[in-house]
Amino acid sequence: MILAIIIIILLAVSLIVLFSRSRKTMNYVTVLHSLSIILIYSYLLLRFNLPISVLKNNYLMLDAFSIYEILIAGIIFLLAAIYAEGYIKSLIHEKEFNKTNIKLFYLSYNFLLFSMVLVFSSNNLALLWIFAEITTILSATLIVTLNAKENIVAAMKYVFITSTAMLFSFIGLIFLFAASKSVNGVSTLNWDVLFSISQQISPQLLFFSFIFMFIGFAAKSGIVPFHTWLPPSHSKAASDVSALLSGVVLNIGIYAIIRMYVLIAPTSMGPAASIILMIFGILTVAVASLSMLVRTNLKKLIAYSSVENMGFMLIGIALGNMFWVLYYILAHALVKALLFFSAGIIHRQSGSMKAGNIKDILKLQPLACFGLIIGSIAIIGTPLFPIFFPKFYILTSLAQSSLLLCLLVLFFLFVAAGSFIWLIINLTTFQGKEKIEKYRIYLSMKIPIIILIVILFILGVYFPQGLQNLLKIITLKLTGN
Amino acid sequence: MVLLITAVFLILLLSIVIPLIGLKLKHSSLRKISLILIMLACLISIFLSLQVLLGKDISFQIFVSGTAFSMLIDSLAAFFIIIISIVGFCVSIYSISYAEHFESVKKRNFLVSLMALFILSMMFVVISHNLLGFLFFWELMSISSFLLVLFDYEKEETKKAGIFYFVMTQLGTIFLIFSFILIYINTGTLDFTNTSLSPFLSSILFITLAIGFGTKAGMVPFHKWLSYAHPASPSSISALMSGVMIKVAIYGLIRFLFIISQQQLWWGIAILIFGTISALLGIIYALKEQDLKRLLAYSSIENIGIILISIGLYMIFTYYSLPAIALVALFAGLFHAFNHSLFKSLLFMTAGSVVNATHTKNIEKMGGLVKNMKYTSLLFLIGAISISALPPFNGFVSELMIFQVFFKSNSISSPLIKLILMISMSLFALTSALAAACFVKAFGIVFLAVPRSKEAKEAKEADKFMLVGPAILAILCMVIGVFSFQILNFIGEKAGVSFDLPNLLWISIGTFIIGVIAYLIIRNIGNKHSRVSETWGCGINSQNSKMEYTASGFSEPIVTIFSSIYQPKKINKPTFYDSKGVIFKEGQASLSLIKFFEEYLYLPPLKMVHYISEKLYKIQNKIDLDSFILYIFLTILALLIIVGVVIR
Amino acid sequence: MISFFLFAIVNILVVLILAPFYISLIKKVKALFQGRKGPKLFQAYYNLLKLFKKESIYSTNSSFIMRVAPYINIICSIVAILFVPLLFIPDNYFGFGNIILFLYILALAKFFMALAGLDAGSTFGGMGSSREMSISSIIEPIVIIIFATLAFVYNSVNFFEIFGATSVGLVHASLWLLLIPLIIVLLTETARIPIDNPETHLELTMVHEAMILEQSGKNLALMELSSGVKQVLLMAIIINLFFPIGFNLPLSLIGIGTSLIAFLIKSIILAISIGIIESFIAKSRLFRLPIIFAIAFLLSLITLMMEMLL
Amino acid sequence: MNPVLIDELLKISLVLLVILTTIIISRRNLVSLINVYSLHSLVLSFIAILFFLSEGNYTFLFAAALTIISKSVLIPILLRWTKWHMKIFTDIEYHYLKPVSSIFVSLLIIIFSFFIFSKIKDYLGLSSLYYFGVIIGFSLVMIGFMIIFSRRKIIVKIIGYLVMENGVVLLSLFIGEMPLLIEMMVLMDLLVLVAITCILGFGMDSSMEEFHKKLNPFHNWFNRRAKK
Repeated sequence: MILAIIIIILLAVSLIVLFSRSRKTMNYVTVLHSLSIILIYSYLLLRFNLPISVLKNNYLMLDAFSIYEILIAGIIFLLAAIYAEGYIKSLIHEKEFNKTNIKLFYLSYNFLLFSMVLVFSSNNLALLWIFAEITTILSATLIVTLNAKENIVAAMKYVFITSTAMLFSFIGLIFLFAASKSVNGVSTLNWDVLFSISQQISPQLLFFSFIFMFIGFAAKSGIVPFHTWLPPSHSKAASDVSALLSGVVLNIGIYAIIRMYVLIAPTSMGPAASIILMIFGILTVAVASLSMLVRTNLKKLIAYSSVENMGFMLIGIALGNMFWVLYYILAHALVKALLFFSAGIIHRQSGSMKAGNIKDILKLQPLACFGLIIGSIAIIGTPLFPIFFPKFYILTSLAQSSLLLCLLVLFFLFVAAGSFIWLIINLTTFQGKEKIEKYRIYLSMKIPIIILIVILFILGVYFPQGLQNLLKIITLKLTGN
Repeated sequence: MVLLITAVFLILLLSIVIPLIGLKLKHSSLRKISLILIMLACLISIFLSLQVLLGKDISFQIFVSGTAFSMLIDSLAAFFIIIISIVGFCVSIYSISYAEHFESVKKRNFLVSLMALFILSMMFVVISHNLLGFLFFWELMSISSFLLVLFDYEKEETKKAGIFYFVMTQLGTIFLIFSFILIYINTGTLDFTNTSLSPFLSSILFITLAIGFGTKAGMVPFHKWLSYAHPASPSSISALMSGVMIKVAIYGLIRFLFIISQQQLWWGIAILIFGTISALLGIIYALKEQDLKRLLAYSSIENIGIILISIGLYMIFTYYSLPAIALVALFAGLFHAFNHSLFKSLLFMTAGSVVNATHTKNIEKMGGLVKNMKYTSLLFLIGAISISALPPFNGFVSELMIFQVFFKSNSISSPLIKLILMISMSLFALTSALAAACFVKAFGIVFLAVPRSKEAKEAKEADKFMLVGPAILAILCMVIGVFSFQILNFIGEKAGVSFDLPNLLWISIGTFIIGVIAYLIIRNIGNKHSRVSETWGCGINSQNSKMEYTASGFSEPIVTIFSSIYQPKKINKPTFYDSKGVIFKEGQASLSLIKFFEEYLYLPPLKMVHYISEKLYKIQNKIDLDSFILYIFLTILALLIIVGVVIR
Repeated sequence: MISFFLFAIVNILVVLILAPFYISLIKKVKALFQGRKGPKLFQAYYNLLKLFKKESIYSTNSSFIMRVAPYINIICSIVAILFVPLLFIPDNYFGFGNIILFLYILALAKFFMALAGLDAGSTFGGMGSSREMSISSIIEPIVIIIFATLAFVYNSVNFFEIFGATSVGLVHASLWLLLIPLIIVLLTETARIPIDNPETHLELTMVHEAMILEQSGKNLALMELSSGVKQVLLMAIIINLFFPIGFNLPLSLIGIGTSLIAFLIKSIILAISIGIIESFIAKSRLFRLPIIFAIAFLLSLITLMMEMLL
Repeated sequence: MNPVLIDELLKISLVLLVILTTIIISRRNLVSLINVYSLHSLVLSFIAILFFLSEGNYTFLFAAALTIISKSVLIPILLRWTKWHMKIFTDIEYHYLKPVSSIFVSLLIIIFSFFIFSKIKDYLGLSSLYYFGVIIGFSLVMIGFMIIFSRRKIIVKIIGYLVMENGVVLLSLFIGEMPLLIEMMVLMDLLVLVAITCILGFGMDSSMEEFHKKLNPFHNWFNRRAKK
C-alpha cells in the first residue's frame, strides 16, 4: 500500500516534469516530492509499530534503521531542491545549463530520490544491490547534466569503478544465497531472516560473502582503495548535486556495510571482520587526511573530507559503537550539505574553486563565507556542533581496543583540521586588487544555508530526546546492547 | 548560589547575542549595553568566588546535548574565576572606546560578542568538573580566541598568525583528548576522580597533559604561536588572551596534577627545567623584539616559565613529602599567576592605546609619547615596575616567595636535585634582572626622549575609558603589592600555610615618612628655581631624534653577551664607486637573529608531511581510469589472500 | 620599639655622614698611587654643598622621570640603610632586613636611574643605561647565589639574624671563599675600575657616570650621595660578615661609640684596599666583563655546593 | 537426456568458455572482439539450457533465452553502433599488460581462485563439476576485471565489464539458481548500464588520455615548460 502511494507520487511528478514548460513548476514539484516523502515516512515512524513489510514476500520492509536513513535522505533532498531553484536559475543565466538538460536534471533528481527510498526500504539484499546500481546510474547522469566536458570523464570513472566493484558484491550475494540454503533448506536473501539465522550459517562462508559484499559497498561509500572516483566527481559536479552525493548517496555504502556487519558480528568470524573494517577505516582516514593537506580547490578538499569521515564511520562500525555512528551519519550529512551549498555560492561568485582566483569573498558573499567557516569548524569536531560528541565517544572506544591507533587517528584528524583551516583562511581573506561586482544570489539559495546553520547549532547544544530514543531502538535491534 | 551562576551565564549569553542583533546598527549603544552586561557578570562572579573562597564549594550539573556535565567551584576554580572576572571587567571598560577604533560597524559588534563568548567559555572551563565538559568549553575557548586572532584579517601577517595559532591549539587539543580518553578508560567515569595507573601509563598521561596544556600556556618548545597570535589580535583581546587564557591552561595543568595519584620525581624536574628554559628564552627573545606587542607576548612566556618553575617546585617538594614548603611553592605560583594577569593585561591595554595613537607597533618609530600621553605612560610605568618585580608592587611579592622556596631547598635529601634547584634559581634571578632591563628598554624607548616619527609627535592621549580600565588594574597592582603580607596571612590561616614574608605595609609607610622628611630637607637646602635648556650634545645645538638611542641599540650589549643563544648573523652588502672597492657608494646592512624553533623544530616535520601528501596526491590524481582499477584489482587480490589465510 | 627607633636614627646619620668621606678617600688613595697630591679628604662634602646651592637644569625633551628619579634614588638608598645594621642589632625589626627586598630596592633605584638616563634623549644617557642594565642583569645570579649560601649556612633570609649569628663568632670557614665574589659585586655595584671608570667623562669607559650626565644642581648631588650610601652599605655588609670584631656590643653610649670607632677603622682599611685594587687593575673592555662574572659565579656556586652537599 | 551426457557437455562448454576468454584477451582489432563476445554469451546460454535439461526448472530456460536476446544480440548491436559513431580505428592500445603477459596473468588467476575456493569447498556442498564451474565463473570475473585496466579504449573496457557480467551469471548458475525476478532485474540494469557507458563513451570518443589532451591542450604544453 505504501509502495503504491510512492509510485503514484513518482509517476505524477515525472509526468509533470516531462510536460511542463517552465523550470519553476518542475522545481516546485520536486520540492513537493521530497516533502511528501518526509511526511509519509515520519508519519509511518510515529504511527506504526515497526517493522512494516511492504510487499507480500517482504522483499521490501521498513524498520527503524531504514526509516531513519530515509528521513536523512529526505531532508537533504528537500534542502537541495530548495537550493536548486536558485542555483539552476543562475546556471541557466550563465548559459552553463541549456534547456534540454533541465528536464534530464529534474527527472533523474526525482528518480534518484525514489531509488534512494527503495534502497533503504529493501529487505532483500539482491534488491538492495539492484537499487544501489540504479542510484549509481542516476547520480552519474546528474553529474553529467552540467555539460562541462570533464564532467563526462568524472562520471565515467564513477560508473566504472562503482559498478565493477558492485559486481563483486553480487558474487558475495550469491555465496550468501548458497550459504543460507544450508540452514533450513529454503535459501533466502531477506535480511530479517538472515539476521535471525546468522548464528547457524557456517561462519567461514559468511565471512567469505562479507568480504565480497564489503568490496562492492566500500566502493559505493568511497573507502580508500576504491575512493579514487569521489574527489573528481564531487568537485566537478554542480554543488547542488555534489551535496546530494556526499551527504546521502555515500550513506548507502555505509548502510549496507552496517547491515552486513551486523550479520557477521555475533559469529565466530566477527572479530576477523571487524579487524578488516578497522584496517580499511584507518587507511581511509590516513590517506584522505594526508592528501587534503595541499589542496587549493575547495570542493576537492570537501570531497576528501567526506572520504575521511566515511573512514571514521567505518572505524566506529568496526568497534561496534553503533549509537554514535548513526548520530555521526546524520551530523555528517547536514554539515556536508552546508559546506557544498556555500561552496556553490562562492563558485557562482568567483567562477572558479581555486584558492588563487577567489577574491575578497568575505565582503561580497558574507553569508556563504559564514556558512563555510561554520561548516569547516563543525566538520573538524569543535564543541558547539554535533560532530564533537560522536567523535569523542568513537575515539574512546578505539582507545579501549588500542591506545596507539587512537593516537594515530587523532594525528590524522589534526592534519585534516589543519589543512581545512589553512584553505578556508586563505580563501576568505584573499584580497583582490580590482573592484569585483557582487553576484546576485537568489534568496532560495540562502534559505537552506540559514536553515542548516540553525539546525547545526541546535543539534550541537541540544540532543533531542526523540532522536535519542530512535537511535537507541536501532542500536538495540542491530547489536542488542 | 546556583541561581547566581545561571544569572552569570544568562547575562553573558545576552551580551553575546545583543551586538549580533544590531549587526548593522551605526551607533554604539548596543555594544555599550552588552559591555556593561559583561561587567555586571564579572562583578557577580567575583562576589560568587569570594563566597566560595570563604564558604563551601558549589557543585551543580548542566545538560548540554543530552550529556550531563557536572560542575564544581572549589577554591582553586574560584581563584581563577576571580582572575578571569577582574581582567574581564577592566578589559570591557577598556573596549568601550577601544572597539570604536575599528572602521566597519560589523567588526565592532563582532568584537564585543566574540569577547563575551571568550569570557563565558573561559569561566566554564574553570568550573567544569567533567572531562567532556572541560574539553567542550576548552575547544569553545580555542575557537572563539581563534576567530578573535583572525580579527583584522586584511593584513597578511594576521592570516599567518591565525593559521599558526589554530594548528598549535589543535595540536594541544589532540594531546588533551588523548589524555582524557586515557583517564576515562581507567576511571570509567567522566568526572574528575583521581586515577591510579601503572607507572608507564601514568607517565604517558603526564607527558600528554604537559604537552596539551604546555602548548596552550606557551611552554618553550610550543611557545612560537604566542609571539605571532598576540601582536595580530586586537589589544583588548591579547590582554585577555595573555592575561587570562594562559592562566586557564595553568589551571588545567594544576587540576589534573591533583588527579594523578602516584607522581614520579622526574615529572617535577621536567616541569622545573622547562619552566626555567621558557623563562630564560622568553625574556631573551623579548629583549631583542622591536614589535611592542610581540615583546609583551614573549614576556608572557617568561612569566609562564616562572609559574611553571613554582609548580615544578611544588611537585618536587611533595615528592620529598615536605608539604609546608610545597604549599608555599604552589601559592607562590598561583599568586604570580594572579599578579601576572593584572600587570600583563594592564601593559597590553596601554600598549593598545599607544599602538592606536601612533598607528604602528614598531617601537623604533615611537618615542616621546610621555609628553602628550601622560596618563597612559604613567600606567605603563606602573605595569613595567610591577612586571620587573620591583618592591612596592605585586610582581615583587610572588618572586620573593619563589626565592624563599628556593632558599629552603636545603632540606631536600638528594644532592643532585639540590644542584638542579640551585642552577634554576640562578637562571631565575638572571631572568628577573633581564626582565627589568627589557622593560626599561620598552618604557624608555616608547615613552621617553624625542619622538622618532611624525605620528609619535602628534599622538593624542587615549580617551576616557581606555584609561579607566587600566587604571583599575594599576591601583590593584599597588594595593595587592603593599597589602600582600596581610592578604597572604589571611589565606595562609585558611589553608594552614605560613609564609614568612616581610611586612611590605610597614616598609612602604617607613619609605613614605622618610620620603617626606627628605623632600622637605632638600627643598629648603637646595636651590629653589630650575631652568629648561638644550640637552648636552657635545656642542651640536640641534638635537634631533636620529642621535637618540634606539631599541636595537639598547639591547645590543645583551645580544652580544648572549650571542650563543641569539646566533646573530650580520649581513652587509656594500657597493663601491671604483673596482678596487675603495670609495664606498652605498650599502645595506642587516642583523638577523636565528629563529631556532621555527627553522629546526616546527618546519622539518611540516615539510615531511607536505612531501608525503604531495606524493600521495600524485598517485590518486591520475587522469586515466586504468591505474585506479589496477589499485582495486590489487586490493581485491590482497583481500582474497587474507580470506584464504583466515579461513582454515 | 625604642631600640629600633634609635637604630634607625643612628644608622641613617652615620651612613649619610660617612658616605662622601669614602668617595674622596678612595680618590685620595688613587691620586697618591699616581704620584699626585689628590683632593682634600673632605672635598666630596664641599662638592655636595656647592651642588645643592646651584640651580638644576632640565633638558627640553625630559619628562617627569628626570625630576622624580633623584628623589627615588635617595629615598631608596636611605630605606636600604635600615636593612643593613652597621653598629648594633635592634631587638625587633618590623620586617626590615630581608635580603631579597634589600636587593630589589637597590634595583628599583637603578631602574629609575636608567630611565632618567634615557629620558634626556642624548646618546650618552642611552648608552649608559643600556650598559648599566646589561651589566646589572649579569651580576644578579652571582648576588643571589652569594645570599643563598648565606641563607643556607645561617638558614635565615634576614640581615639582622645573619649579622646576629656572625657577631657571635660563628664565622663559617667556607664563607671566606665568598669574599672574592662579594668584592667583585661591590666593585660592580659602586662602578669601580675594572667594570666602570667613575672619574672620566669619556663615553668609552663611563657607565654609571653617563646616566647622571644630564642631572645638574641638587639632583646631581642627590645622585652622588645615593651612590655613596650604596657604597657604604656594601662595605658594611662585607665588614660585618667577615670582620665582626667591634660589632653589636651591649647597648650603651660607650658600646655604640666603640663599635662606631671600630667600624670607622675597618671601613677606612677597606676603602684604602679598594683604592689600591683600583689603581692596580686597568679597566677591562665591556664584553670581557662576562668572563670576570663567570669566574665569580663559578666560585660562589662551588662554595654553595660545598655548603649544601658536604 | 541422460545425466552423463549433460555432464560431458557441461565440461566441454566450460573449457570452450575459457578458450573464448583467452581469445578475447589476445584479440587486436575491435570488430572480431565483439563477435567473440557474442559467441561467448551464446556458450553461456547453452550452459543454461543444459542446466534446464538436467534439473527441469523453467527459470533456467527463461534465463538462457534472456541471455541470448540481450547479450549475444542486443548489446553487440549497440557496441557496433557506438564503434561506428566513434570512428575509432581497429587498433586497441594496451596499458600495463601486453596480450601475452595478460594470458599468463589469467592463468595465474585461475590457479589462484582454485586455491581460494578449495578453502570453502566443503561448506558449499557442491559436486566436483559444479565446483569446477564456480572456479571458472570466478576466474572469468577476475579476467574481465583485468581486461578493464589493461586496455585503453573505453569500448574494450565495456567488453571487459560484460565478460565479468558473464562470469557472475555463470557463478550464479552453478551455485544455486537465483529467483527469476532477480535475474530479470540484473539483466535490465546491465542493459541500462551499458547504454549509459556507450553514450558517455560516445561523448569521449576513444580513450581518456586523448580526451583529456583535447580538453585542455595547454595543460601539457605548460607542464613541458615547467619540467624543462
